[in-house]
Amino acid sequence: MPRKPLDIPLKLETISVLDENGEVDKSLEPKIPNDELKNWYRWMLMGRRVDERLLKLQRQGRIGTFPQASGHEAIALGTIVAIEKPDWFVPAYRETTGFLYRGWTIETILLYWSGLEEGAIPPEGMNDLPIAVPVATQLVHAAGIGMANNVKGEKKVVMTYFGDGASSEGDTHEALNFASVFKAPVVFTCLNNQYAISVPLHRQMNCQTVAQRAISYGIPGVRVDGNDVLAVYVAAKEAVERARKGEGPTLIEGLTYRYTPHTTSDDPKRYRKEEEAQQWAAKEPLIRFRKYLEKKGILNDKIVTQMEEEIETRIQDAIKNVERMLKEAPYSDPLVMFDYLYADMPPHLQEQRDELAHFLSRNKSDAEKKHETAAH
Amino acid sequence: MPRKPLDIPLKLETISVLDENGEVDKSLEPKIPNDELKNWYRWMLMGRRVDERLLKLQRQGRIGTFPQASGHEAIALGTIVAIEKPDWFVPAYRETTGFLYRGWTIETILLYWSGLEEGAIPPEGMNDLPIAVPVATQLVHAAGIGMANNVKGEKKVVMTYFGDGASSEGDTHEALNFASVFKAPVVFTCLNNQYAISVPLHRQMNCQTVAQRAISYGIPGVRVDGNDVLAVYVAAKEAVERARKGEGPTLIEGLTYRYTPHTTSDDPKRYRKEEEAQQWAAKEPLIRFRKYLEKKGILNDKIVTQMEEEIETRIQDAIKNVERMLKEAPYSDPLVMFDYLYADMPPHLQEQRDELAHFLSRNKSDAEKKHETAAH
Amino acid sequence: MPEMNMAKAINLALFEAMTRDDRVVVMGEDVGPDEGVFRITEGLHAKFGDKRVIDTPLAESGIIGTAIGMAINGLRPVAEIQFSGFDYYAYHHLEMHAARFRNRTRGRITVPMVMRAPSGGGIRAIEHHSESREVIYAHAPGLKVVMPSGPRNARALLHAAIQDPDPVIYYEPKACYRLFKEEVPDQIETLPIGRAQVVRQGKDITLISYGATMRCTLEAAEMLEEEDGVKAEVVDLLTIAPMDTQTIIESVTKTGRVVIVHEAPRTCGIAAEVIARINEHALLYLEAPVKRVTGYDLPIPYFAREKAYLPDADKVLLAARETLAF
Amino acid sequence: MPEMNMAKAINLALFEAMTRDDRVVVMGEDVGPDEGVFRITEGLHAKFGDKRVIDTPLAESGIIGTAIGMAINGLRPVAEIQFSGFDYYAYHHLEMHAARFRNRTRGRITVPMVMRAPSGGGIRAIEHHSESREVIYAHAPGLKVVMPSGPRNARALLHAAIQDPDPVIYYEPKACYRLFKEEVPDQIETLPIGRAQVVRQGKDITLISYGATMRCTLEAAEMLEEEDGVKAEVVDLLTIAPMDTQTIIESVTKTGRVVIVHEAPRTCGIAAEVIARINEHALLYLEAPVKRVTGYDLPIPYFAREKAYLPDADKVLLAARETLAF
Ligand SMILES: Cc1ncc(C[n+]2csc(CCOP(=O)(O)OP(=O)(O)O)c2C)c(N)n1
Ligand SMILES: Cc1ncc(C[n+]2csc(CCOP(=O)(O)OP(=O)(O)O)c2C)c(N)n1
Ligand SMILES: [Mg+2]
Ligand SMILES: [Mg+2]
Repeated sequence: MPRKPLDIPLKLETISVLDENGEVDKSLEPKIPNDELKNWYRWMLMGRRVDERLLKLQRQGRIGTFPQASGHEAIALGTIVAIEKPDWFVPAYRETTGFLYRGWTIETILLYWSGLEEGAIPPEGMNDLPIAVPVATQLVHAAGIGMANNVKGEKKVVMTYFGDGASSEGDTHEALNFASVFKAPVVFTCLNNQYAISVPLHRQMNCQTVAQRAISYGIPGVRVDGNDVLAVYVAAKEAVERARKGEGPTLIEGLTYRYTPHTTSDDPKRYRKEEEAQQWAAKEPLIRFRKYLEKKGILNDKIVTQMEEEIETRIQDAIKNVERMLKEAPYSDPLVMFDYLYADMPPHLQEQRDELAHFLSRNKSDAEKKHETAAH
Repeated sequence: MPRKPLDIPLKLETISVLDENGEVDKSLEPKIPNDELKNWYRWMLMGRRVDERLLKLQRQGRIGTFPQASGHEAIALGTIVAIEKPDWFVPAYRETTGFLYRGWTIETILLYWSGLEEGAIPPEGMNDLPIAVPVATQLVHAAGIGMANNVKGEKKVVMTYFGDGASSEGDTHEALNFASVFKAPVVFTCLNNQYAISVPLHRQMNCQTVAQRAISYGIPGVRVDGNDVLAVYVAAKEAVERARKGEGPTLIEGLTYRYTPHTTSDDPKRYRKEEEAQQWAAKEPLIRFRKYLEKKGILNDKIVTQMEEEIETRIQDAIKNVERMLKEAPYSDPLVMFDYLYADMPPHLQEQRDELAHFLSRNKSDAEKKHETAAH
Repeated sequence: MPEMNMAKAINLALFEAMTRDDRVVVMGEDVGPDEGVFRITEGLHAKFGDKRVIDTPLAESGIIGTAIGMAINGLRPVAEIQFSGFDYYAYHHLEMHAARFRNRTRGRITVPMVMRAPSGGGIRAIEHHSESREVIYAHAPGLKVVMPSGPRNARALLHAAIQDPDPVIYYEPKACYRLFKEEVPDQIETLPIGRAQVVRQGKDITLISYGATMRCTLEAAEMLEEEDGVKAEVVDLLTIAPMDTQTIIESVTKTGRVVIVHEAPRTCGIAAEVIARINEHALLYLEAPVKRVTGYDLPIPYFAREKAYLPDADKVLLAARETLAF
Repeated sequence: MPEMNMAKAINLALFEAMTRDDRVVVMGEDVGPDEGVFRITEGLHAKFGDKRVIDTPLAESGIIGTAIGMAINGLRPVAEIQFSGFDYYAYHHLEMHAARFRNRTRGRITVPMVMRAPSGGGIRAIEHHSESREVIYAHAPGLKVVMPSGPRNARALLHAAIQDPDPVIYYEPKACYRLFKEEVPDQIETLPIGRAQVVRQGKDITLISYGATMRCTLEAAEMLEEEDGVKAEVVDLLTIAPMDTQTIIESVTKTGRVVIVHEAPRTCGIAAEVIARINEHALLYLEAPVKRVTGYDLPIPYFAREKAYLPDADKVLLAARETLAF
C-alpha cells in the first residue's frame, strides 16, 4: 500500500417519506392500519396541546421553567411506536409525546414541572426512565441497560434520545462505543433541532450530520426528516429489528427545528432571526401528517375537533386533579424528602429529619403565637 | 430526497513509503538531506537504547515501574521532526524518542522514573508538556493550546499523542470536536499499538481504524504504517502545514505493535500469544530504516557502532549524574514537596511544612538516641 | 459609587478585566451572543468579539480542559460552567491538572484560570441546577475556592481570581444575582484571596457563613439583637480554600459560641473543617458545641420542597438560641 | 479457617458472590483474561466467561454509566476502576445518578451496584496511582463508602456491599493487598455497612482510622503501651459514609482524647467530619483538642517523597503523646 484512499464500509442513509404537503413516497410508505395512524395523530396532537398548556401554566406561575417540546412530536412518536411495551424508554426531555404514549399521565408530567420528585416516577410496570437533565448521561445508562439485556438473554430493545448539543459530550462517544463494542440492542435517536440553547449546529460540530458519526462505531447511521413521522418510523422500525436480532445499535438523526425558545426562560431573539423560524413553520410535523391522513380519508375536521375536545377535557381534569393533590400529603409534605435516599434510613438522616420536623412544628407554633399576640 | 445513501466528503488516506526490507516507494520518498536522515536514525537508536536501559535499571530496583517505548520510535520521531522548535509538544508517555529529540535530558527522564517531580520539568524555553498519565486528558489541553494560538495570532502548531485505548475516552471526542470547531492548529497522533494493556483493538472499538473517526469532525484522517518513519513523516508534515495555514486539525493513526509488556509490571502471556509478537518482529521500525539508510550509503556498520558507543557513554554519564544528584537537595529533600503548590504558600501549608520538619528532625534525634543507647 | 446587583457587578468585573488585560478570555456554553443564561456576560461578545468571548460546544470537560491549555499557553481564561452541578464532568481536569501543573513541574508550567459557575438553590430551578458541592474543590490541593456574598465583594473577588497566578473556583450564589443592590466603587478593587471578613461586630456568639446564606445569617443576627439583646459577630468566609483560620479563631476566642451556616450537605461540609480548626486552635474557649445549620444529607429536593431544605433566618436563630442556652 | 491476604480475600468474595447470585457481573479495564492489574479478578473470567466478566473499553464514565444502566436493569454490577485516581472521570454519574435514582423516583428505580477501586499510596506507583479522595463520595448523599483494613473484613464488607440495595463505593487500600495474611472463615460472612469496630480496647486515648493507616495506627497503639504504658483504644471506621457516630462517641466519652489518622489531605478530610460529630455529641468530654494525622494538603508526591507524606506509626505516636501531654 503506497498512498491511497482509506476505504471503509459506509452504512449511511437518508430517509424522507412525507413531504411538506403530505404527499407520500408510495415506495417507502409503511403499511400501518388506518386506526393506528389515527391514533398516532391523536398522540402527537396531545403532545402538542399538553406542551402549549404547560406554557400557559408556566406564564401564570403555576409551574416552573420547562423546555417546550412543540415541533418534536414526529421524532418522539415515530420512534416510540417502533418499540414494544416491554422495551425500554430512556428519554432526554423533549419527548413529551413519547412519555404520554408510554402511559405517563398528564398529572405526573404536571407534578414534575411543579417541582416534585413524584413527577419522576415511571408508570407501574413500564421499563421507562424519567427525564434526564444532565445531557448525554442517559445514553450511557441506555447502553448499560442494553448490555444487561444481552447478559440476561432478554430480547428487549432500548430506545434512547439526545440532542445535537448533547452529541458534543464525551458521554455520547462512550455510550455509542460501548453499545457498538458489546452489540447492545440500543437505538440512539438524536433530536437535531439545530440549536443547543443559543449555539447553532455549525458552532457545535464541524461535520454536516450527526448521523455520519456512526462511522466511528461501525454501526448504521440514518438521517431522517425529523418532521416526517413516517420517515422516522421507517428508520426506527428497521433499527429496532436489527437490535432485536442481535445486530447491535443504530444511530438515527432526526432533523427538525427548535420552533420554541429553549425553555420558558430563554429568549431566541438574542441569537437567531425570526425569519428562520418562519421558514421552518411550513415543515412542522403535525400539518403534513394531518394532510396525509385527510388524503387517506382517515381524518376530517369533525374527527379532529372531537379529538381536540377529548384532549382538552383530559388536560383540564389533570390540572384539577393536580391542584387537589398539591394540597395533600405526600405532595404537601416537605419531610418526605428524607424517605427515599436509601432503602433504610441511616441514623444521621433520621436525626436530620427529626431536626427539620422539630423546626417546622416549633416555627409553626411561633407563627401562631405571633398571630395571637397580633390579634390582641 | 426519498431514500438514498448519505454522501459526505471523505478525507481519509493510508500512507506507506518504506516496506519491511527498506525498499522505498520513490514517488512518495520525502526529500531529506542525508545527514538529517542519519540524525533521525541516531535519535531513534537513542530512544531504543534508553528504553532498554530503563528496563535494566527497573529490574535492578533502581527506578520504578515504567511503560516501555521500544517499537514506537518511528511514530515518535516522524511526527516530532515535522514540527519546529517553537511549536508545542504535548505527549502521552510512549514518545521517549520525541522527548529526547526535544531536548529532555536522559537525566530528567531518569529522575521522572525515580519518582521525582523534577523529572517532569520541561527543558527551558521549550513549549513542551510533561508525560500525561491520565489517558486522553492531554488531548484536551492540546486543543486549548491550539485555540490560544489562534486567539494570540501565533502560527505555532501543537503535536499531541494518544493511544488506541485512549481513543475510547470521552475526552478524546471532546478534544477532536473542539479542535475542529475552532480550527485549532493541532495534529492528533494516535499510537495504535493494538493493545490497551490487555485489551485488544477489537474489544476497544467496533470500527476498523481510528483514522476514520476523523469523519465525525470533518477533518482529514490518515492511517500510516507506524513502523515506517518516512510515511509517518509525510503524513505529519502535511498535517503540520495544513495546521499552520489555519486549516485546522488532522487525525493521524500510526499502526504499530506493542512489542513489549505494557509496563514493567505487566505480563502479556496472560492475554496474547508469543507468535503474534514474532510476526511483528520483522516489521520493527529501526531495522527497515537502517536498511534504507545503508542502501543510500548513509549508514554502515562502522558508523552505527560509533553511534552505539556515543549513546552508551551518554547513558552511562547520565546514570552517574543522577546517582550523584539523588544524594543532594532538592532531590533528597522531602520538605520541598510543599514549595510549588501555589505561587505563594498559604498559612495552613506553612504550618504543615513546619509540622513535617519538626517531625523529621525529632524523629532523627530519636533515632540517634536509640542508636546511642544501643551503642552503650 | 453606582448601585448595582451581583449579576451586574460580576459582569462589570469581567468587562474591566477584559479591557485592561487582553490575555483574559471568556468561554463557556451560551456566553456569546446569548450573553449567558443569567446574562452575566452581557455586552462582552458585542465588545470583544468571537475571539475573546467564546461560545463552546456543549462539553464541560472540553471547556475546562481547553481552558487549562489556554492558561498554559499564556491566556487568562475565565471559563463559565452553566450550572455548578455540571462541573462534575470536568472534575478530573481540575483535580488532576489545573491543581497540579505548577507542583508537577516545580513552577515551570502554571494554570492561571478561573472557573465560574452559578451555585446553590433558591431560584425554583429544575433538578441539578441548585447544587452546592464546593467541598470537592476545597479538598483538592492546588485549587482556590472563593464565593462572594454581595455585589461589591463579588466584583473585587473576581478581579482577584482573574489576577491570581493559580486556578480559582469562583462560585456564584445564583440566588443573590438580582436579590439586592449595593454601592460599588468606581475604581477597580480587589479582595485578598484567603481572607475572611468580620461583617458584623459582636461579643456573645459567632455566626460563620459564606455565599447565599450570608443573608439569612445576618438577618438572624439582627433578630438576635432585637428579640434577645444578643450581640452576634458575623464572619463571611469569602474564601473557602485556603481558609482564613485566624479571623475565625479571633472571633471564637472572643465569643466562645459558634454557629456555622451553609447550603451544602452537612456531612464533610465546609462547616466540619471550620469546626476542626476551631478544635485545633480554640477548643478551650468553646462554651458550647459548635452548631451546624446546613443543607441536609440529601440531594437538594426538587423546588417545591427546596425551601424546607435550605437554611433560613429562623433555622439560624433557633440554632443560635440553643447554642446560647447550652 | 484458611489464611489469605487481602487481594485473595477480595477475589474470594467476588468468586463467592458470582457463584451464589448470577445477577452479579464484574466489569472494568483488564478485569478479564488479564485478571486485573492487581489480579483481584483472578479466575473469574475462566470460570464465568465473557458475559459476566466484562473487559470494557478504556472509559471510566462509560464503565460507571453502563454499570448504572445494568443495575437499573436488574443486574448487580461490580465495576472496577483501575485506580481510584481515575474515578473522577465518572464522578458525575455517581453523584447525579447512582446516588439519586432511588430518591428521584421515590423508590421505583434503584441502583444496586458497587464501584471497586484500589486507593491510597505506599506502593511506589507513578503519578495519579496513589490518590485518596473518599471525601468526594462521602459528601455525596445517596452513596455509601466503605474501606476495609484487612483480609477478613475486606471479604465481609464486599459481600455486604454487593448485597446492599444501594450503590456502594468500595475503596481498597492497595498498600494492604499483599501486606499480611489473616484467617478467613470458611462460611461467607458479611459486616453491617454503617458500623465501625473497636479493634483494640483502651481507656487513655482513642485512635481512629480506616483503610491502610489502620496498620500504623495499631502499631502506634502498641508502642504507646510498651513505651509509655498508655492504653489506647483503636476504632476502625470500616464505613466512611454513613458514619457510625455512636461507636466513636462511646469511645471518646471514655477516653476524652482523640487522634484521627488518614492518608487523604487534611482540609475537608474525613477527620474533620469525625471532629464535627465529636463536637456535637461529646464536646464536654474532651480533655484535649482532637489531633489530625493525615496526608498534607498537597497532591501525594511522586513516590520518592511519598513516605514523608504518608502517616506512619511515629507520626501517630508523636500526635498521641502531644494529645496526652496537653
Ligand atoms: C451536562 C449539562 N450541561 C449543561 C446543561 C444545561 N443545558 C440544558 S439543555 C442544554 C442544551 C442542550 O442542547 P441539545 O442537546 O441540542 O438539546 P435541545 O435542548 O436542543 O433539545 C444545556 C446546555 C445540562 N443540562 N447538562
Ligand atoms: C483515565 C485513565 N484510566 C486508566 C489508566 C490506566 N492505564 C494506563 S495506560 C492504560 C492503557 C492505555 O492504552 P493505550 O491508550 O492504547 O496506550 P498504550 O499504553 O497502549 O500506549 C491504562 C488503562 C490511566 N492511566 N488513565
Ligand atoms: Mg438541540
Ligand atoms: Mg495501545
